[in-house]
Amino acid sequence: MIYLDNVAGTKPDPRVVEKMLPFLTEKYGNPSAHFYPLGRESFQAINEARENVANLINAEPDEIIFTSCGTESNNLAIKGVANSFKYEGKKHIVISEIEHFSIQNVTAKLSNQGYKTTKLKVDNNGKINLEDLKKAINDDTLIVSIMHANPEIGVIQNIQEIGEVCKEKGVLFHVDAIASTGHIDVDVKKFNCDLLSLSAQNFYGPRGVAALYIKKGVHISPLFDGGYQENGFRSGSENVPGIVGLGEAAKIAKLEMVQYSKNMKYLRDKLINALKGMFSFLHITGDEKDRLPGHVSFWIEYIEGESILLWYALKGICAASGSACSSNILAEDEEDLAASHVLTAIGVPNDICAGSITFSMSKYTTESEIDEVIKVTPEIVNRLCEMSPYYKK
Amino acid sequence: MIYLDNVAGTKPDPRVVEKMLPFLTEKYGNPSAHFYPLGRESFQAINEARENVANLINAEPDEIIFTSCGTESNNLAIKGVANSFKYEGKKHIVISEIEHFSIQNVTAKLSNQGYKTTKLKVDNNGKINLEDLKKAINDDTLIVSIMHANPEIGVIQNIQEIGEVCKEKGVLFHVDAIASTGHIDVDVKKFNCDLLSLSAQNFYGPRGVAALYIKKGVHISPLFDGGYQENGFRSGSENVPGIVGLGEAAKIAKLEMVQYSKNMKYLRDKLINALKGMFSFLHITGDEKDRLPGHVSFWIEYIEGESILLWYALKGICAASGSACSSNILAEDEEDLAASHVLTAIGVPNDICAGSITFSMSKYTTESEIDEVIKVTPEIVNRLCEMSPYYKK
Amino acid sequence: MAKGPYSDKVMDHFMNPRNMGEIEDANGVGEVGNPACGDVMKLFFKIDDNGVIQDVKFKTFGCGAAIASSSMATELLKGKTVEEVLELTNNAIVEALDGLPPAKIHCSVMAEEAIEAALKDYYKRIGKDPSIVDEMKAKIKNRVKS
Amino acid sequence: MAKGPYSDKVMDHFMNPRNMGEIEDANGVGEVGNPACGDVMKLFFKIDDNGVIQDVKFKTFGCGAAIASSSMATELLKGKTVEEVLELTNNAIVEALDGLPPAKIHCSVMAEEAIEAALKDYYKRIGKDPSIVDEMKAKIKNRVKS
Ligand SMILES: Cc1ncc(COP(=O)(O)O)c(C=O)c1O
Ligand SMILES: Cc1ncc(COP(=O)(O)O)c(C=O)c1O
Repeated sequence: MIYLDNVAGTKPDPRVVEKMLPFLTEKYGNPSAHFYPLGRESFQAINEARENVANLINAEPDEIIFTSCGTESNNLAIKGVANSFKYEGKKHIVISEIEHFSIQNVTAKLSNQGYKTTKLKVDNNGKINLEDLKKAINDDTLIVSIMHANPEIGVIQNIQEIGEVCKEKGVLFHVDAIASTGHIDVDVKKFNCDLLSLSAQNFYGPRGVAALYIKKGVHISPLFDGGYQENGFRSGSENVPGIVGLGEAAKIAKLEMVQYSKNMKYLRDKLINALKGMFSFLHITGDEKDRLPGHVSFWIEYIEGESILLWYALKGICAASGSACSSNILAEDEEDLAASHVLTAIGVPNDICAGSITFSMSKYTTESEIDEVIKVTPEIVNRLCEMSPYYKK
Repeated sequence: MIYLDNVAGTKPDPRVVEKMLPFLTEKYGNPSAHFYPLGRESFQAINEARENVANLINAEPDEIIFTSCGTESNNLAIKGVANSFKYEGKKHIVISEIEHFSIQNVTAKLSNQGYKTTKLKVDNNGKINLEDLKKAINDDTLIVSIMHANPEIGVIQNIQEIGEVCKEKGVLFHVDAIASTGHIDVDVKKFNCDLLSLSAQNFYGPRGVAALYIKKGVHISPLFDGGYQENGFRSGSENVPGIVGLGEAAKIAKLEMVQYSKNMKYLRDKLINALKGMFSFLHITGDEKDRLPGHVSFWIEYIEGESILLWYALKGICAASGSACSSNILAEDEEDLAASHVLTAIGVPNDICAGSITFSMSKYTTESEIDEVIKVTPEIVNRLCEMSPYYKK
Repeated sequence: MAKGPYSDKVMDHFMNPRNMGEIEDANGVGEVGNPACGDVMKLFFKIDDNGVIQDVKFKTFGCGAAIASSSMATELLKGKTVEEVLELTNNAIVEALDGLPPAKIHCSVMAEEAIEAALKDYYKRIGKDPSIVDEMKAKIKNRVKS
Repeated sequence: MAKGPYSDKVMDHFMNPRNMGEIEDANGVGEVGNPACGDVMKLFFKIDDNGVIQDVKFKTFGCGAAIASSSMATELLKGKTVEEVLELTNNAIVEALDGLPPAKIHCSVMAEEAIEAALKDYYKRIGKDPSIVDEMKAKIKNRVKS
């Protein structure tokens, strides 16, 4: 199997799993139980993890809150400030057209509470225009929320410049760094951000644990009310093994990221170059320079994404597609199928089931795996073109 | 070490951990990735877990939503119906005085949205009076939320009868079964409930995963907005290993609960009888008949809970206390210390730092461990009494 | 291996589509599209003088379900008379494929519509009013109902 | 072993409290309580004719921090004169214990208050106005400030 859907989750690093195991077996204490060693060990373990996560993104440990997934972090960030007494009155939110559902749908939900959202357009490479951002921010603006890197088209935004605009304008700034953390430099001080989301499963940590950076002084209203955990920002018994895993993943990323990202970039560029030479009707999506290491995305005219995915799968290659047909196979109704809003935002024709594909590599991806992708792709594309009523030789 | 704080979390069953392991190592696929086997395996695994959880509580698989902790389940249940369009207008909630913070503080938060809460009193054994319940429910009542078993004093409510009252009155009924599931019979049909919370860490599953039963036809507004996961009731990438662990824990509980609970009851009664014979000023809390297997709770006059806890810990015994002094040792301020609302509700003098202790056993607790507790308790109590200005021989 | 979204039958027809291609001298061609998701299905009929489908081929732009539905439809059509062809409902295609996910049922509907379109084209070519197809279809539906 | 909420010093005094008990013929007894959490601390002084603390004992109802603060206070008091005793602040007790969690600082404050109460009782018994203690305390505080 050649796994190239790492934006959907990476294989946990074996060192991460090893570090977690004691907390699934012998170290089962509740971190709130301070009066016996078993509880204190758990408490110490999550604080060690907190330090490692803080260290990775240049934050302080007490600015890190653990959550259960990237979606929770994003919800907590946006709903948290929207519902905080501290920012009452401000009712405008700025996001981009290519934010994840866990941002898009949150702002949609907040419209019930009178919030208005401006969605910044992106150019054909997926990038936000700073002038647009400046124009979008007004006196009513509460927060700007922008993705650092997009998992579908790999584009990396100029987060530092965006952060400067937000600082100048005096609005809160949230960065969705779920697709970027552990792959490229994420630094809350450089970014000038107030909130930042990251998730373990996206950089060799376990599924089911994520974090939210909350800058000292920034206030959020919690999503969960209950006991004293996480300083009251996130009540509920902690996922100790998961948090330990996230901490270890952060520690490893801090040490090894530069090296493995370099390798991934090499493979990415090799694959992109090969794909570009194959078919005139294959189009790379997302910025080619400012893009995630190991991220290759494209769409093909004449053929449809789900069919391509299925064929790759038959060849043992795991990939993703933003085509409507592959969007929500469990839906009860075709109405619930929708082409990726990211692709339509960058101008991929949305009246057709775009033949879009995303390959996302990991530090475990090898050159021979990429060579195999390069080998099978023409077969698959030719086969489907042959079947297509649109394709003319 | 003698671990008797199982209400704060149990040691995961080794079979649970074994079942989880592949999903931390080789089976790392995203369950939303339906187009390659690695994703489908994860999808199938969480559905198998869903069946096992449903089976344990006599529900249907599609009535089970996975969450990250008991607190999330409770928040999702109460805020979910409060914010659902379906029940708009009803603004009254009924709970008891001895609900967990994750219910108490949710209703407190909802008061900002105009919700009123009636807190039912409990008698000295911790039980709710059905007549009080009937009187509390009015035309404005949206939901009744009652704990099946209380983790601090072990009392089990007559949930079936409470469910009948709710059904008669036509109000929604949520059961917080976090402390009871996996220990005693939990049956959503018998309980006539619309929502029910349970958590893995309370019955030999891993930390960081829980579930909410939502009866077919009941509508909740999600806490997290985002992608398509969990039918839209709970967006966010799933904690696959955790969910698999919860499923296995449910499967084991279904098969073995009756037997291990019988053993725990024997040890419970042995310990209670021994304690009652030791000191005239030691008082068992909670109903003696309707109580969790393996649950022993009491308070001692003249001496303070944290001191008792610390001494037990020095003897290698892990226990819990509801005393103010032991409540929130991480607080920045003594104002944040508070005696347990559960103990004050059942009439334990709240003007003193009650010397309360909770022992909660697991299926792994042995008789020799209980004998050790019986042995060291008089030493500890005598020692602290000697030091107490209240105690007179 | 864990079960995928598609049945083995669907996967078989997806991997080994039957009757894929065009018929140069087709005398009935139907093309339908699904605006919701952009699928396009094109059917080519070669119908003989007795009104029997001698040959049928398809070209499809679409997902696995669309390709499999097209392929299965051609298999079910070959050798049938025009009347029999119209009796082929999307349900029959779904059944023959051992089921489709709910969100993909529309792919089988598209196949049924493509058959109608191709037949209409055929009638037009032989100088008949293509609306005869609608009438025949309505009759069949009434028969099924009663 | 992971570090607990209390320092080793606190745990040592908790496990092996110094000067625990009552003094039958005490000539200064102070009892103070914390209404917030119910702690009660009782100090017994045996003060000789030169105003030197010959013996001191305590009884405490309270948490680990309260017991350790009491115990540490008695250690720091023995052999001191009345004036020296009043200079003992709660901070000194906290320091001597290698720190206390923020929420438990009040336990050391209670110890300081118990000392004052015991001294007032002593002055009352020897026929002096106990408010002299407040004056002495105020003087010390001013000295510290300036
Ligand atoms: C009855 C009850 N409800 C709610 C909770 C909160 O669950 P969690 O700590 O998993 O968030 C607990 C915790 O043990 C509990 O016992
Ligand atoms: C940029 C981005 N934001 C948010 C999310 C949602 O996170 P999760 O799926 O962990 O809930 C993802 C998912 O991969 C993501 O890539």
